[in-house]
Parts: sequence; structure tokens; C-alpha cells
Amino acid sequence: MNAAARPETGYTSDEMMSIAAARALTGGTRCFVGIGLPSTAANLARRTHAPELVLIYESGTLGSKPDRLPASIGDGILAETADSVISVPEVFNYWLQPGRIDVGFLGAAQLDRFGNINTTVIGDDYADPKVRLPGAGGAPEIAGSCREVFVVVRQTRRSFVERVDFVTSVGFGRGPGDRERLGLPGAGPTLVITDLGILRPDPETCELVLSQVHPGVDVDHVRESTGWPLDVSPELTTTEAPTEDELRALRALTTVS
Amino acid sequence: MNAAARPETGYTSDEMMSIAAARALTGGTRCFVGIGLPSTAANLARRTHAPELVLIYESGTLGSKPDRLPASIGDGILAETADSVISVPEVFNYWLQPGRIDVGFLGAAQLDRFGNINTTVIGDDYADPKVRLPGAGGAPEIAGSCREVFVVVRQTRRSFVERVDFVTSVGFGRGPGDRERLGLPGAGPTLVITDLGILRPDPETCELVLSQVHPGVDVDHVRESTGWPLDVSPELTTTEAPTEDELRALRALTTVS
Amino acid sequence: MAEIVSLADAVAELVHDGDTVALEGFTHLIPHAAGHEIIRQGRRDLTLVRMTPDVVYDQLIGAGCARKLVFSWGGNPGVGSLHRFRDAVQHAWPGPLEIEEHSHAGMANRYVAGASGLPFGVLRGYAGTDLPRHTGTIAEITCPFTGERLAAVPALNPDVSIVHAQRADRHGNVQLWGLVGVQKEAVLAASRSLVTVEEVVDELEPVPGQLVLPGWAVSRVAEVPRGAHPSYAQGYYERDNDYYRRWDAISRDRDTFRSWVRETVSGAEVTTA
Amino acid sequence: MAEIVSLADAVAELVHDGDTVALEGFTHLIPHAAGHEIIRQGRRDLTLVRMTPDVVYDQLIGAGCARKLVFSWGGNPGVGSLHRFRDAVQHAWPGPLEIEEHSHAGMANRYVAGASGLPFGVLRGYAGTDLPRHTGTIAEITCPFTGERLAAVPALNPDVSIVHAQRADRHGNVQLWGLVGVQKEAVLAASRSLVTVEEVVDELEPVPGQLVLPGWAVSRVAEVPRGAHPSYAQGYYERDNDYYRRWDAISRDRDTFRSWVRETVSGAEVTTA
Repeated sequence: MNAAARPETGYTSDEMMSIAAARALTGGTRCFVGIGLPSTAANLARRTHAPELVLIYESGTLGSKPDRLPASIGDGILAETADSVISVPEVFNYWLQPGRIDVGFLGAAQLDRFGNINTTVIGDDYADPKVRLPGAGGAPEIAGSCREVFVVVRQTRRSFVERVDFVTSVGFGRGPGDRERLGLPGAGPTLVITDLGILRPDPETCELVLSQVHPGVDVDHVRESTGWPLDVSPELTTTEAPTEDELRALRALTTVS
Repeated sequence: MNAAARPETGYTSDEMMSIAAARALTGGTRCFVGIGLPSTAANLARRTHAPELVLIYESGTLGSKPDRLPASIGDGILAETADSVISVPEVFNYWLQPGRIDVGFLGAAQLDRFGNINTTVIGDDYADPKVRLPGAGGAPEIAGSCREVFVVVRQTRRSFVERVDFVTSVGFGRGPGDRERLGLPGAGPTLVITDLGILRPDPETCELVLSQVHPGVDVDHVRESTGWPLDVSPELTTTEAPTEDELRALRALTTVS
Repeated sequence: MAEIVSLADAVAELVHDGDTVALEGFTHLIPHAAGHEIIRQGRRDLTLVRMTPDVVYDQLIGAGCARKLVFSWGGNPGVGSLHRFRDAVQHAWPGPLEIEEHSHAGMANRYVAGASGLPFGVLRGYAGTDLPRHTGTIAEITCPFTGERLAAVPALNPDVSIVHAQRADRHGNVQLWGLVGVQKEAVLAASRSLVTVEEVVDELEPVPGQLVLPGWAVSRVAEVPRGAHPSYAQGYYERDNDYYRRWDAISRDRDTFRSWVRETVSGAEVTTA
Repeated sequence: MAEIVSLADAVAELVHDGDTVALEGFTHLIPHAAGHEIIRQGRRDLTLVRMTPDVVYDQLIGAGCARKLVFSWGGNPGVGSLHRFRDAVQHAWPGPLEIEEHSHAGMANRYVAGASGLPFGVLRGYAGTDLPRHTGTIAEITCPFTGERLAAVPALNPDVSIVHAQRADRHGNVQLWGLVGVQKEAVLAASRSLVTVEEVVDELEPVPGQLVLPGWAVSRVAEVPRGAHPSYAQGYYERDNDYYRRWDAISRDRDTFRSWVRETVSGAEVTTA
């Protein structure tokens, strides 16, 4: 978590992001938890309003119930508390690929207006990149096969771009009908949770539209932090501020680790 | 085991067959044990001269060390005494298919002069068979992928035929070069052990030739018990009679079960 | 979370006439009680899928539940032939039985493909055998990298798969151990699934060699102690080898078999087609 | 039966310049000590294969052992980037590094195909991504039954695979538990294999969730206590999260990294190409 709590609110924008992301996970949702920010949010949800949440990690755990934030997606606590520990090929072949997972929870280095994700290279030349990123990991197939995808990512002009330099994981491709043409069974990125607000795809154009701002965040600031002309939903709402309970649970989780 | 011990020898022809088959398994051979007669022989070998023998059963056990004869290839004793218990798909995909097994040990309802095995139907019409047999089981891929195949089968004119009614598992097909053409990596049936003697493929013609008779068995009797004009090796030998130890071990094994 | 219900309710709800139904269990943990319940409820026109149709499928076939059998080895393990299966194939009694015949490796890979959400599986198999001449569901496929030719088989995706396990907890999480066969694949490949268990417990104590199926991947769980008899449940009871031997005599004769159904599967009747 | 030898002897015997080498372990049981031994013995021109090249591969790449990297995710888990990996890709230091990039699902299926003796694996993957434009080892394949198009990837068959496990017995039977990753597949896919273990014991006591590799499927076993450090070995020691954080600073600077190699991997030198 970067940045100290803003004195006027008592929480950081990262904390707001994690709490907003956690709130999106409810009931017994089967959630494939990607590396990074998603793990914080998913664990927070399970520790607060969604104790039945089923956490699935690509390292081979079904139904992990860690009592602290795992230091990585392969933390021992995930195996020790899982309903079932399986091999990595089994995770992808028997559990992810057939569409058994409700929500794929992903981070991103770059995200574009159609929700495509880049975690591979920054720059136009794959062979000679400006910045070499970690690569695909499980994300392409998580983005393809989960019933829906939630993305958690900090919103800046650098990360929210007109078009990603490299499509590591497909959102809506170049627009309506692309997922169907590609044979991707899931609904794609239905929710993008940032430190500034929440974006949802327009059902007609598949373009990400600002549907919610976090408390105290100005819409113009969100626009300035977006690398394409951002549409704002006419029904724009404001996120409910973090409750004391949510903040306490989040801080307990992130401090212990 | 059918038939009582012949008074003149003190053992039955089935006992001779099992003992001859057991002798063919030596050292740390990895042996894929088919259903029926092979299991008796493989377990006898492990209990006598080949304690390091690695027994693999299609039910999912690697390195079973049963202290009694398993009642079936899925007997609990096989799992309880195994080095590793694995799923049935894993047996075939990770262990059999890549050629990790030295010897596939099979039975047969019908066997032909090129060592092809039928365990599917007796009669010319698959759709309306004279006798419906159990079918393939693991045998086709055992016969294809093991480095060599040993067949244990009682020798009669009905079971040893010119050409099998149905090729369930390939021996040498129609003759030299067929296994290579079919892409079968193993050497095929290098040894056929019967209640009368032992047959081996002629290296030139791939036809099964009588290379050994059991004690007291007349070559003419073997010829009469074979459904094709049986060639006899010029170096025909006679099997060593069962030792007291072998008989004792075999009977201990088969009586307990 | 899998709902825990009675065996009768589970079969009534999950298994319909005309369904493709797989009962799996490789020698170990064969769901016999569920098979009997299917006979008792008089299901018809089933496509029965099973790698090793043994006594329980002989019973289902003999009782007239099946229209078709998809399999790789049909025998009475350690004893000999299946007489009801033979009678159906050789004499269409109690009705004709269509068969679709594979090898174990082929069937196992069909379940794996089904569990993996793939339309087909690939193996080194069937080459040179007569199976492809009679089984439509075996094709050739070429490796796009090496040009090598291999066998392809279509995924198996039963309407219902039924397996037996040692234990489940109250959330329907299922635990089995010992020979685990192809049970996980069969359950995951199916649209609906039923797991009968020896007992429902509060807590699943870990056991070496265990396989755990999360409750959310199973439709229904039914507590059926000795539900695998005459096969065995490791840690609970041994295989009843006598039963398998006795079955040979019971099944040889149609009338003896009819009486067995009437007396043992409480009042079910065999109707001939 | 796998022969039990010293780590130095095992690496000298099994790993040759120019080999394709896979070190596997998904966060858990990463064979760090074996990686350091490869650096110490100065192996060159290796094609390094690993789903998650993390710190140990950063070290091997930085030390100039690698010609090529086959991978699906290269980062310092929980920390950030791999600076030696980045420096090699972005600035060809200490030499150029060819990359062959897949997704986890693709890599996992490549190992599965390799372990299964098949030339390729099939998956629903890569569709719509830019990976197939840059990675030659992704092809399309058509289902012979449904006509559906899927992705195919070629088998991975390393010359040597190296994994770490908790225990082996004196016959070289290997036992591991906890997250088992893709280790079994990596070992079975390789021509030769080395398993480093925390300890060699007389008897492998069964452990829930265990995976056992028979000694006859492994080439060499070497006893290397703490051989997975700074990753962890469930039941033996925890992950050294500080090491991963410290690695960020050590690896950022070429000279700091050089000193680390010299001091930590006892006298090995980085040679630039």
C-alpha cells in the first residue's frame, strides 16, 4: 500500500480501492485470485462480509482460508488451509478451462478502453521493449474462461491507455462481438476497480465507462488520469466510504503479513 | 488353476506355466501386470527370485508388494502396499504411454501366429458375435507401448489360431515391419508362455516358433494344440522342471487367496 | 455446496430416462447401491458409460435399464464373463444393446477431455487394432509441430456421473482414498453428479493418498453405508469375493436373474423389450 | 533406482553446456541450491525452462548461464521485477537472452505432453492475445469431431529437470507435499532428472497430500538441507520473504550483483558475452 492515510478521510486511496474491490465479491463466489492487489481484496472480502467465498490460486489450491495475507500466490498458508491441493496443470485444465470459476480477479500494468490487459512489455517493439514486464502467467486463460473478470488497478494516464502495447489478456478485444468470435466463453471484464472509482463496460460499445467515483474524487481528475476520452455514466454514483470495520479488517490483514 | 497335479510329475501344467512365466521376470524389471494369469506369475516372481520386481497395475498402483495373490487387479492390497497410488488416466498417460515400462504381461483369449491378441469377440461378425469377450481393457496400449510383451495363455487349437477373429492388441500385425509402420514403439510379444512350452518370434518372419517345451510335453502334442503349422526351433530346449521352492511359493500364493 | 439428500431422492432428481449415465469406480468404491436404486426406479433407455462394466452394469443391463453401453472392459473381475451383458449382446435380451467400445487408455482420456472442457483427447492408441473399424468415436489427428499421427477420441460428458466415496462433510465436500480410478474426471466431466458416501462427518480428517472434491463441484451427496458392496471401501470393508463368484451362477440363467432382481432390488421387475 | 550422490557430482554429471534445463517448483520447493551449483560450475548456453522464473533464474541469467528462456511469468513474487532478467532482455547484459513466452496454462500443458510421451498438448488458450504473433510454439488445431479450433503447444522435454523435495528414501524414492506445482510433470518429461531433498530417510512415512516419485523414474538424488532456501519447504522451513525483498536491491545494480555472485556462490565470476 503506498501513500499515507489522507487526514481529511482517515484512509488511503489504495485502501478505498481494496475495500471497493472486496465488496464486489459476495456469497459463495468461486474466485480465481491473481497475483498482487486482487489477493488483498479477496482475502479482505472473505474476512468481512463473504466468509463463504471460495479462493482459488493458480499455485494449486481450492478453497484456501488463510488467516493472514499470503506473501505470494504460493504462500504455504494457502496449501495448509485449502480444501484441496492440486497440481498446477490440474488447476488450469480441470478447474479453470471448463468454466467452473465465477470471477477471475486480475491486476494489470496497462489496461485499455476495451478492458484488454497488458502485463508483458511496455513499448512498441516486443523484441526491444522499453520495459520488460513479468509476462502472462495465468492471466490470458483466467480472462478467457472465468464467467466474469474483475480488474483491480491504480488509475493513471500511463496505465489507462487508448490501446495496450501488447494484449496479454483479452478484455473485449476491439469491441462488440470480439469475445464471441474468439470463442472466449466468459463475459469478460465486467468491473474495473481503481483507486479513483469503478468502471463498467457499456453494454453496447463494450467501452469502459466511469460508473462510480470514490468519495472526494473529482470526475475531472478521473478523466485526467485516463488515456482515452473517458465516458461517464449518466447514473454515476459515489462509492460508500470505508466503514470502520472494513478499515480495521484491511489493516489487520496487511499489517500482520 | 485347473487340473490336479499329474501323479508322474507332482505338478500341474498350469503350475508349470505360471512358474515358467515367473522365471521370465528378473531383477528390477518394471512390469505392467494384466488381468488373470499374468498376475499369478508376476507375484510369484516377486516372491521368489525377483524381489526387486516393480509391479504396475492399471488400477493405479506403482510398485505394489502384495503378500497374497490379489483377487483382482484392483484389490485393496495393491494400493496399500504400493510406492505410489495414482489415477487411472495417469497410469496410461504418464507411465505407460511414454515407454517407461519394460514388460507388459498379458493374457489372451485368442492368439495368432504373429502374436496378435483377441479379447473382444469370437466369430466373424462383430455385431453378432459367437462369443462376446470382455474387450480391450488396457491391453492395446500395453501391447503397443511396453518395451516388450510377454503373453501367458493356455495352448489349444481354439486359442492358438492362424488369424485372430478380432485384433484387440497388436503383436506383429501381418509380419515384419508392421509395428514400425503403425508407430508402435515397443518390441512386441517377445515371449509367449503356455502350459505346453514357450514360443518366441522368429527374428526374420515375426512368426511365433516353439523354442522350448515343458518337461514331458511332446512336440507333436504342441503342434496339434496349435491352429497353424507350427515351426519348431532347431535349438529347441526343455524347460527346467519346477523346483520344490517354486512349487511351494506358488501354492502358498494361490491357496491363501 | 452439494446438497445432502437420500439416495432415492437423488436418483429420482438426477437420473432421467434416456440420460447418459456413468457409474465409476475401478474395482474399488463401485456405486452398487446407486445402481440398484436406478433399477428400483425403473429407469429406461440409459446410455451407460463405464470403463469396467462389471457386476453392477450386468445387473442394470439385465434389468433392462440400458439402451447403449460405452465401455472398455466388460467382465466379472477374477471370475469370468458377464452373462447378462453377453445375453444382451448375443441375444438382445431383455432388449438390444448398442455398444461403443474403446480401450482403457481411450476411455480415460475421454473422461479427462470431458473434465477439462475440451472437445477431444489425444493418445497413442488403437493403432493396428480392429477397434477403429467398429467404433465411430476414434479418429486420427496430426501433430501441428511434428506431423506425427495420433489417435483422437471425443470428450465424454455424461448427463450424470455417480461415484462412491468414503466420506463427505456437511458442506458436501467429498473425500476418497485408496484406488481413486477415474472418479474425479467422471464427476467433473458430467453435467450433474451424485456421490454416495459411507458416512457424513463433521470434519474430514486428512488421509494420505486422499482426493478431495469440493462440495461446489458436486450436485448431490447421499449417505449410503456399504453403498459399494460387494466391491470394497478402503478403511471400511473388504471386497466380497464370494458375491462375485455367486453372481456367476445367478446371472447365467434369465429366470434366476429375474428372481434375484425381484427379491434383492425390492420388487423391481425385468421387462423385455 | 535413483543413485544418491552429492549435489556437485549430480550437476557435473547431468547438466552440460548447451542443455535445455528446467528447474521447477511453484513458489514452494524451488531448487535454489542446485541453481547456485550450476552457476558455480560455470555452465553456459543453457536453454532455461521454468513457468515462473523468479530469483533463482534471475541469478542464473545474471551469471551468464543462459542463452534462452522459456517461461510464462518472470517476476519477483510479492516484490516486483527481476532486474537481471530485465537487463538481459532490455540491454543484453551479460549477453543476449532469447525468450520463448507462453501462458501458465500453455507451459503446464507443454510439460503434461512431455510427461505423457505426446508431441503436443491442446488447450483453450491464447485466443486474441498477442502471444502467438511472437511465440512460434503456438499453433491452431481443429477438433476432428466438432470442428472447433483450439490452441496446440509442443511438448517440453528438457534434457534435465531439477526439482527439490522434502524427502527421499535410500532407494531414491522421492516424497514431496504441500504445493506440488508441475514438478512431477517436469521430472517425467525430462531425459535426465535430479531431485535435491531436505533429507534422506530410511522409510517414507505417508503424509496427506503427498506425491511420490518412484526411484526408477529419477536419475539422481542429492541430499541438500535447506536446498530450497529462500523459498520454503513445507514441514521444514518458512519462506525467507526478506531475502526476496533484499534481492531487489542486490539485483538492481550490475556490480552489486557481481559481488553477490562472487561472495555467495563461492568464487563464481560473471563473464559478459
